[in-house]
Amino acid sequence: MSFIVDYYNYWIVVFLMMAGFYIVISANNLVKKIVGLNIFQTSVFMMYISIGKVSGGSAPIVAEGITTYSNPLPHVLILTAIVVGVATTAVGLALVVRIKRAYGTVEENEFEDKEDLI
Amino acid sequence: MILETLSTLFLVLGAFFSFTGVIGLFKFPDFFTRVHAASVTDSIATILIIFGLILRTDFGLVAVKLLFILIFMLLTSPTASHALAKSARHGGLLTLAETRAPKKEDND
Amino acid sequence: MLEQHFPVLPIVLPLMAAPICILLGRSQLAWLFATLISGLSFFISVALLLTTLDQGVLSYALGGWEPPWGIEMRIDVASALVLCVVTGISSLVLVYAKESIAKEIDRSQHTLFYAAHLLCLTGLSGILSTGDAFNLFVFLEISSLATYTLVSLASDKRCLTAAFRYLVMGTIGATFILIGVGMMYMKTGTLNMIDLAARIAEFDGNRTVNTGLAFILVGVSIKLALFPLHMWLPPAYTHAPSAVSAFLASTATKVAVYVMVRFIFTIYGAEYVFYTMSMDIILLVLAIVAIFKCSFMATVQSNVKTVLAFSSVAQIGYMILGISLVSSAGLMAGLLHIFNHALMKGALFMAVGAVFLRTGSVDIKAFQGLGRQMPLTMAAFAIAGLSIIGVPLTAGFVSKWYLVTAALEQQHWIIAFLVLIGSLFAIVYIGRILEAAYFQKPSEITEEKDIKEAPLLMLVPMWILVLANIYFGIETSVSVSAADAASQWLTQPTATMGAAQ
Amino acid sequence: MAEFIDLVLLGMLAITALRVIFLKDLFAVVMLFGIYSFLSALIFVNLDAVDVAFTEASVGAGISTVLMLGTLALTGRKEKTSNHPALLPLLVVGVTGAALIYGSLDMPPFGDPNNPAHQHVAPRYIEDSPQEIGLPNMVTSVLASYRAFDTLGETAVVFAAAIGVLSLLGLPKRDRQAIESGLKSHLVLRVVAKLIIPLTILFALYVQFHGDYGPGGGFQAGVIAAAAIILYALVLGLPMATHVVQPALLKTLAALGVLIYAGTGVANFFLGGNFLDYNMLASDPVAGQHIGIILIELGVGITVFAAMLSIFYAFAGQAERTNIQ
Repeated sequence: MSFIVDYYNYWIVVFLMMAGFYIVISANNLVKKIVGLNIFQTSVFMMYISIGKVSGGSAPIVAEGITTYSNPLPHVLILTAIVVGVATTAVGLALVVRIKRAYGTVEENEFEDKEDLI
Repeated sequence: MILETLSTLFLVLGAFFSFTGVIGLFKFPDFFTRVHAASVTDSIATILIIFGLILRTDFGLVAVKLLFILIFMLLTSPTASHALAKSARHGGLLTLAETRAPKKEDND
Repeated sequence: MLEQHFPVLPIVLPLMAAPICILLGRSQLAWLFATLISGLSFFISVALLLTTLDQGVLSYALGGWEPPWGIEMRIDVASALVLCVVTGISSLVLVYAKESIAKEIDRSQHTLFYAAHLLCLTGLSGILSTGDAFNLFVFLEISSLATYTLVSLASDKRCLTAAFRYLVMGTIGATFILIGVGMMYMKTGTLNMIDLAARIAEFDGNRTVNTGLAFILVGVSIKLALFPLHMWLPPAYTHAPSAVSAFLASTATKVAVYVMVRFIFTIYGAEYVFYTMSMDIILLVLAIVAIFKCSFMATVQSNVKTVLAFSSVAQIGYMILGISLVSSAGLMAGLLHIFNHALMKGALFMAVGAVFLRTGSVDIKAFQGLGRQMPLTMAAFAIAGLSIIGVPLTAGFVSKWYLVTAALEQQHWIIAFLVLIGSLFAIVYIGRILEAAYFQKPSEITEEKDIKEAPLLMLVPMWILVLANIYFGIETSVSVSAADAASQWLTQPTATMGAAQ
Repeated sequence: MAEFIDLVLLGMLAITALRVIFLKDLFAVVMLFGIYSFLSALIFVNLDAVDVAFTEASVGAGISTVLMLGTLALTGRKEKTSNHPALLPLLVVGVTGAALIYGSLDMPPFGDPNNPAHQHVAPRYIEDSPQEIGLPNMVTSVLASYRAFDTLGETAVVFAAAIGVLSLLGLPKRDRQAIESGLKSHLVLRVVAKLIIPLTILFALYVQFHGDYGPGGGFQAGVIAAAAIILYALVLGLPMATHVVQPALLKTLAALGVLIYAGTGVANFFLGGNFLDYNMLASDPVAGQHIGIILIELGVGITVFAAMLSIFYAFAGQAERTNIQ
């Protein structure tokens, strides 16, 4: 039983990651692929934040009467990673807009038949 | 002690109103009634919950911040509902009564 | 006075130059400035290489916070060697780019091109210098984002889908690396590579640590286009602007190979990865399949850039093959091939870019009869091509020689034989192009036009690389001793690495 | 209690993610993604990561969703059914997921204070950073001083994204005839927006300069300030917004922010310190740290504001163009 209590968080996060990953590799629409990438990454962020949690701890901002703080390092890493994620999303969506203009479609199977993408 | 009981009362009431809002959102028949249900209960729930929370603070900076949040929510949330309903109307969505009315005429 | 800051300068210089390029606003100025900065970074890298050959390792604590609390720049011979390749190729490509992008990229986007190129250089140097696992991820993403931009700058619309595919695959790879780093952090509480190595050594067969390694290796394999995760590479290199193809083909994947070497040898330890996890068998098989499958694919393409792109994937197979031989000699052959392959692929892509500039096509038909019309360009192509095949007196021969020797050293006769067979494929795909250029009549694509030799600004960097190919094919002591020192350094137990400081 | 909330939120996330997989209406998919982001922000709060939650709410749920909606306006909102065989993706995902579950079996227990992650490196940040840096918010201390180089990289990533989007889509031209393209009929919306926009910018400044003491910092402030202008552009039309904040200015600002950050680092060379070692910026190390952190946060804020807004302009300019056609 303690086994489940110890790990339930990680397991659900793994499920979420895989849901996002599945969307990325199975989706036909490019916008949906980007949504999938975001879900995948957000779930990885949750894994990191779970690492940083200390039971009974509080947010890592010094306050009176608090002795246990959660680990600030994963928070810093994920702040950076979130920014990287949104940067990738922006460039990816810009590419989607251009692809729509150039090919007239954003469905993967529709232009892969027309163009020899190798 | 009294404050705490009062605060709990407010919070429970606020939660209740949010809950009714959700039920309305699911059960009401068309877009406009649903927006109505969501936005009206949303406002009262916000007021109740924030008051409930203020009663739990020591009435310092945190209470002021909560008040700011309340003002902000009261400004934006109805505006958002209004904008939603208006653009739906603008986009040609009919109310339930209107969608029924022309059908009858057709039958006649 | 600045000498003590050299480890951080190859990153900071291009990073600051990129926004300045945007502020300059004029294409010519931005070109001049970017080239100067890149050249400066190259000289700093050479200085770093000389220092590390002499002293072993340079550590630089950013913000003055000692590792593992702060981020550390950690430069040893291996990183300095690849750093020299990256900054050197970048400088040459920038010189070359001026004429090349004038035709291929819209004029209003020239400053953006230079800024993106410098950011890509920043990211690559950062990956090479950093001693912190998470910092590596950040720089990986800088270089990747800049690369997606660079690929999508071409005028051909197919560059867009290529860039998109690259973006999706690259982001998946980076996220896998992030997962792996997270698992390592979870078990060790640190992100500094040396500290990680010391703490990972305490675990033996821990499932979380093993999974972390697996995710990192898969993520890096996507980035370095290891077969079968290479599918993003051929379209990206084919449709990118020529200058970008030349830069990426000779640097980006090499840096990813370096990352793999770093994770295997420095952090996890070769013994652990190869003996406990048996990764060497997997890598060996994938490398050999990559060499054959992609060499074969290269022989049937009609687009010359695609030929070279598939050839790149095959050559990456040789590098991985060297690493998976699990010996100092094998690793040294792999590192040497990183260096030599950058020289030859850079020259080849530059030559193809020059042909595109003059003929407007990179189809093999456009090459027909070019031996007479663009003699200097095609001569460069021929020599670099011979180097890819591995003809004696070229750089390619040297690395193949060391690779075969390393395989024979361990009695792997079959592997040595397979490497030689792989070279036969290279003869076919390079031979086809050379035959078209020298023994066929000009086709309809080139017949009517008056094809001139490429401009001087393109020929000079191209020929510098070609001459380097010959130089490092004859005078091998410099490159071989550096690669040897790097592999010695990497294969020694990590514990002594920390002490050498 | 915290675990219970965590579990409920995770369950909601799982349902949202599953819904996204099967929905074909992309508009709903993007909305669900926004919900997903907000829910994960709540989880972050619950797990004590207030700064991360703040960023996720403003970026994941705010900027990303706006950009996705902007893209949908240009590409259509229906996903077509694919004829891809779904077997291979399932297999890949299954193997990856199995590997992760296998890896989780030796993970340290969730929330245990004796985990290695809480025993090594991190204690120094918790115990010493208030003295060494002099700031109560440890996340800001680590972000802006101990690991400032990561943050410089992060700023460079944002700058690279801005360059990428500008090179792909281009900025809208400013000197076009200012056509009233905003939501003219929405009187209520316009009045409220005019009320809220100054408040939002004020809030952004608060977040920027209060980040040392509470959650927040340059990144969140930049995004909030950009959101204020985005709201302006949505309500009053893009031409009006480009009059107020000019695209060319944004390009300069984005470049300047990076230069401020890196320049702060380089300045230390000449004062005898390492790159980004702020101790030298003042006679007292702690004061020096404070000056350094304010400067680099300013750099981050400026770059993020300019980059996010120019990315939005680029997308909105595309949408406007198709509308006119």
